[in-house]
Amino acid sequence: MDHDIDLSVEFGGLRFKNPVLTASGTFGYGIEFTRFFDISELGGFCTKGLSLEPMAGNAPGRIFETPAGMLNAIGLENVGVDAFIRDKLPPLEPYDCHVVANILGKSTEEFIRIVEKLDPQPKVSAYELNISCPNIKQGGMQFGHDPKLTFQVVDAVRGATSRPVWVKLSPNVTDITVFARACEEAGADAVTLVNTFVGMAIDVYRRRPMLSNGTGGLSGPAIRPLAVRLVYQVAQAVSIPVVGIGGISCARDALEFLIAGASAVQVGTANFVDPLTGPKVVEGLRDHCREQGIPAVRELIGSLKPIAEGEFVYY
Amino acid sequence: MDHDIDLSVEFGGLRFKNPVLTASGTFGYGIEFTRFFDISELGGFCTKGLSLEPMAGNAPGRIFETPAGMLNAIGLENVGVDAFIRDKLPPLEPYDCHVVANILGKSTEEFIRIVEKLDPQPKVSAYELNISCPNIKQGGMQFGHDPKLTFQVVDAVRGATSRPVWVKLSPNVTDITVFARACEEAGADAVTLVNTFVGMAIDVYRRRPMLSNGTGGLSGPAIRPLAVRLVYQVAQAVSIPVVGIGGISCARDALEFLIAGASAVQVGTANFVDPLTGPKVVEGLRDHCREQGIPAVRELIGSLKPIAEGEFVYY
Amino acid sequence: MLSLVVRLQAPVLENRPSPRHVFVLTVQAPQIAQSVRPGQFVMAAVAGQGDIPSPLLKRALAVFTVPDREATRITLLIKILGEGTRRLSTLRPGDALDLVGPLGEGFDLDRGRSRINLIVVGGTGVASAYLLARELARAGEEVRLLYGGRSADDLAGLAPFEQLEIPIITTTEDGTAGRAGLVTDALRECLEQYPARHLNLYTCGPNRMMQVVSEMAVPLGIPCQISVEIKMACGFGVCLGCTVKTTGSYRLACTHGPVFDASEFIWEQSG
Amino acid sequence: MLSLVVRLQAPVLENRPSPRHVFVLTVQAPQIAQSVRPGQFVMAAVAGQGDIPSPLLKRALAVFTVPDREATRITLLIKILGEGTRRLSTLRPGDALDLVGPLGEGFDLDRGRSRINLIVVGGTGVASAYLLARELARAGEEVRLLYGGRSADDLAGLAPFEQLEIPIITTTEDGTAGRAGLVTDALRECLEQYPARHLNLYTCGPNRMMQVVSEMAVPLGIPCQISVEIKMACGFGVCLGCTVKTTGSYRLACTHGPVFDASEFIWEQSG
Ligand SMILES: Cc1cc2nc3c(=O)[nH]c(=O)nc-3n(C[C@H](O)[C@H](O)[C@H](O)COP(=O)(O)OP(=O)(O)OC[C@H]3O[C@@H](n4cnc5c(N)ncnc54)[C@H](O)[C@@H]3O)c2cc1C
Ligand SMILES: Cc1cc2nc3c(=O)[nH]c(=O)nc-3n(C[C@H](O)[C@H](O)[C@H](O)COP(=O)(O)OP(=O)(O)OC[C@H]3O[C@@H](n4cnc5c(N)ncnc54)[C@H](O)[C@@H]3O)c2cc1C
Ligand SMILES: Cc1cc2nc3c(=O)[nH]c(=O)nc-3n(C[C@H](O)[C@H](O)[C@H](O)COP(=O)(O)O)c2cc1C
Ligand SMILES: Cc1cc2nc3c(=O)[nH]c(=O)nc-3n(C[C@H](O)[C@H](O)[C@H](O)COP(=O)(O)O)c2cc1C
Ligand code: FES
Ligand code: FES
Repeated sequence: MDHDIDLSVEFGGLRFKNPVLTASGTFGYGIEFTRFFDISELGGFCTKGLSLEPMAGNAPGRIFETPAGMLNAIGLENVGVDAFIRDKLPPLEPYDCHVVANILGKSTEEFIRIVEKLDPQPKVSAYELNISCPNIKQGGMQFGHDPKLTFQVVDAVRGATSRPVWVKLSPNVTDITVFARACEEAGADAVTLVNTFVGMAIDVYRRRPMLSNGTGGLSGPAIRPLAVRLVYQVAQAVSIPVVGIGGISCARDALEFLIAGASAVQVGTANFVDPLTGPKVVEGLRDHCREQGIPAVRELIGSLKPIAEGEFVYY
Repeated sequence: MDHDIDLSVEFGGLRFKNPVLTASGTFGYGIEFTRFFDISELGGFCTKGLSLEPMAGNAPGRIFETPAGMLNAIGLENVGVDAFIRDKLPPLEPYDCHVVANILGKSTEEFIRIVEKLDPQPKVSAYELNISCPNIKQGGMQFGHDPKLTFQVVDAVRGATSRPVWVKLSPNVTDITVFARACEEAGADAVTLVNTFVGMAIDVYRRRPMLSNGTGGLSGPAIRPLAVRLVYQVAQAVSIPVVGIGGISCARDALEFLIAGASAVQVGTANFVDPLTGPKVVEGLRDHCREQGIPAVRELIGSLKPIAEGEFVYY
Repeated sequence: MLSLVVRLQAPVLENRPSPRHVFVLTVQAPQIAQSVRPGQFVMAAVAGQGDIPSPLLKRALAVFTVPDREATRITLLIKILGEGTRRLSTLRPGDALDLVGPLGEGFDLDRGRSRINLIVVGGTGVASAYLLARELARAGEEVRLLYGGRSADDLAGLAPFEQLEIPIITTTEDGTAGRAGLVTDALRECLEQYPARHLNLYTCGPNRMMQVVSEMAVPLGIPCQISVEIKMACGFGVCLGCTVKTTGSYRLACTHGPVFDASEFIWEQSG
Repeated sequence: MLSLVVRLQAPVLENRPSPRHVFVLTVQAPQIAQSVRPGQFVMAAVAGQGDIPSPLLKRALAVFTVPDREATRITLLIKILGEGTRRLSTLRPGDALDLVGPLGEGFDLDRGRSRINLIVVGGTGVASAYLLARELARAGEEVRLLYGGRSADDLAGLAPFEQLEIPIITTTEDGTAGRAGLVTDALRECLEQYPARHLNLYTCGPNRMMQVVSEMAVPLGIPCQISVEIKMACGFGVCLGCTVKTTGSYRLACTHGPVFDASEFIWEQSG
């Protein structure tokens, strides 16, 4: 492999060997993927959302496939932060990629206690606060749909750790920039978006929801155009870095997010479709840069040229 | 064809021979589809959005395909209400299906003037107020993203006509029920949802938006789970009828909306994919009712049984 | 330790149609053929669809047989139910299958040592039963297949079992093949014939059938393993989508299962 | 009056590959074969994909030839560019194509009566040129094909033109076939050779080529028709997505075009 192209990106105090991470809830605790590839090839990955206590998640009927996407209502099943530290973190030691702990609390205090537990762990590089999970009653969108609560929780976590704090935003709002600005003001190092869009599927024979939770979160290629637009909008509105997520399946998709203003991207649902998507995106970015004569991928970030008055293009 | 199954639905003062309409902007002025099938087979159709004056629409680069969907930024190109009355309405005379005039004004006054022009036309059955187009600067989401303005414009149109007034809602809001309730209070006969979701696609080589307008509206199967959920939510929140729209490609899709609470559905993007989708959905609904022993399709409307505490299903 | 799982493109060698929308695919997949254990499955999709396959997610399918002595091939017995299986049915020699596998825990064969092993099968459950029957037969255990369907056409995939020279009882509801009746009727007879402590049950098929089998076996204290079918997104334990309810806790069908102990499994609750 | 347009499933009779990711599909489609006019197109997708094809939208393709005397078949000459054309390339005899057509206005042949008709072609634009050349030749008009590519391999679809016995000038940038150079160089020579009032131009191919051709023809007052390629969702005038800019107004490429008068067409503006 020839490494002439500089794929590295730096933001929020961290350097990533490439801008490709994998998304929370789609990459397990990382180790599961080591049988498919060396996860050191990734810029990093986000853990499954970690709570203070283990969570059992929702009853069966948790996923349903939709056109170019899927609904999920996992309900944040996770081993809890203690078991994560004890069982999941040590095996990651040999791998040279950033581990971003995606964390979720039912209250600001819980967020802080989780951070306090993780702070002594050197293998954790950053926190991603999940204030946007559509599938639980408490602690999810409750924070993410109220800019004041968003500010409060981010501000409190910011005060509790010197590690980079990322905040994962919900797309299910009229104006996402309000929330991005609240994060910026509260001192977040980055915002990551998007989490899933609330959706629903119905069993037309039984006339019941397909998901036991009633509704679920839509992810996958179907949402990509919506996510690209939100990333663009947020990148215009704030000056902290943005991490782009939503329906990325290949390098071309990742490029859309980078050009729209994302400093890095996360691959989610595509990890289920093809567990090698992460490294495939990395290689595809390298190929693109090489073909287009772009020496460093970071030059692409936010490079979108808006269409000026009177301009138009035939496709 | 055997017509044992009663497909008719009645709401907002109108009777439809079946609950399948076609959506504004995807069915031209109706007549274009008569070469594919007898449009009298439909419950009705919605015209392309009509404005007081003809509109040229946006510059080229108006559409872009996305996974299981498409972005459009047509910018409401239309012949204007006068040319509609003069050229488009007369050829529809022989067809026995409801013509719903989708209308759009830059101001409340414009909405009213359009209605005044259409009111003497017997071939028009109802108005669908488009207060949710994401692709124009004025008169689109400006009304649809402010509940007060929504109320004002609906209230004014309500006062100006005795015909059924439907209001087409934007899904790009945190809480769509607020807008549905505003319509209900203002005396709307029905709400129709959803219009398109704002999205974006980027040419990764030229680093420019694919659409000359920058952003566009996402439609097609990709958005169906989002639309089903919004329809369910609105049907729970208001007592006026709901017309369900978003990604319907077959009878199974239409059934999701009916069961979620829609009194009728509209087929949009699928008309491009297969111009015979409308009649195919009608036949599919008939088949479903027959197979399931449902004598009248209206029995399905709003028949979703939520999952009770402790219940779950394996799929 | 993580179990061995590979991701590969398997060339399609044959696609043999059966009645009732069933077909049997033979593909080249030595890594899977050589390591698969009874009850394990693969996640499969039509290969070469670009970055966004349609449907998006792979489909879970049991490894039906390993037909060649060298163990370079596997077969999959598949019923067309929706778009995913329909697309798989269009595969022809020269095409390829994207595979991830072998996956899941498979059956625990130790339970049935020196017992009469009854394998109760319906529908495409037959696909999970063959390697099990073969392994038990090879180990010299006593094993019988009870295989039921609505009519003769439903009894796909019988041929390889016949070569194992094990007793096979087939039942059809319309009497077009084997005994007339339900497979659970045949099972009831067996349960009456032998003392419970001599029996060990395996069952794969529709949930309703497995539930009836479980409800017959569990009260008698007969060990019974069921192999469940449930929607899966990943197949290897990371999406947490394939949860089932067992006494005590949720479990993942893809990593803890798809085989569960009938006495622990909680069937669906729906009003 | 609405023009005749049909929606049909056309059985695939042949899929003949050419170099450079080009292939020629022959399908059974008598309704289209019998009514198609030069410059018209169809919207096409792989048939049998269920309710949600992938990609979702059909692709616009010129009708290349009507190869049989009875006019029951059409051929399509297609270059693989993205997912839509790639999926079409997998079609084999026995498969079917979902078609809507014939669509669009096509060329105005009256313009070139008793003139020398030059058809300037590049890339898959050749697919729009054959029926045009044939009709002009049959009407006894003088017609010449100027066909350019980067190298010999790019000159797909030449064979049927050769049977028309019209003068053909081919150009390749690398000189591997015909004259070395650009097709617009060959055109320049023609323009120098004949008085403008004796000429009539048609051009189909990449936008950049057609723009150069237009800029050569229009100032000389030579009538020039261009056939544009632009993304289309419906193909029959209802999505309003395929707008192009012409002097005076926007026009739909699918119903007013895909053929436009070069003197009216406004090329893209981009900084
Ligand atoms: C471990 C395991 C092993 C398996 N082994 C085999 C095997 O060996 N052979 C085999 O054939 N199968 C096997 N299965 C089952 C197989 O995975 C499924 O049949 C397959 O995933 C179906 O995919 P599909 O796309 O064809 O159908 P889907 O589209 O997923 O649909 C399946 C069914 O659901 C219905 N459905 C879809 N949407 C709705 C809706 N909105 N309302 C009501 N109904 C709806 C469809 O009509 C259809 O009947 C196995 C499953 C598991 C978990
Ligand atoms: C009237 C008409 C007639 C035509 N006749 C013919 C014909 O006879 N033969 C023929 O071969 N073609 C013809 N075409 C063109 C043909 O329709 C297109 O080539 C086809 O639609 C491409 O579809 P696709 O899915 O293969 O490629 P698409 O996926 O639509 O992509 C096309 C190109 O765009 C690029 N692209 C896609 N997304 C992006 C992005 N985000 N950023 C940058 N680039 C991107 C792709 O890489 C690819 O190069 C015709 C078009 C029209 C309008
Ligand atoms: C099965 C599943 C589980 C998820 N769990 C989490 C989670 O625990 N925490 C979180 O912040 N996001 C979670 N997500 C959201 C993803 O991280 C990501 O934001 C979203 O899926 C959009 O990206 P995609 O379209 O690439 O999947 C989950 C998504 C899926 C599909
Ligand atoms: C090309 C196009 C043009 C549209 N024009 C209009 C319009 O003029 N007025 C309107 O209310 N909705 C318009 N819509 C929205 C549709 O009526 C419909 O609400 C939306 O596409 C979602 O349905 P679908 O997923 O079935 O397409 C348009 C949609 C498309 C794709
Ligand atoms: S299918 Fe993903 S965890 Fe089991
Ligand atoms: S492609 Fe739809 S109007 Fe031309």
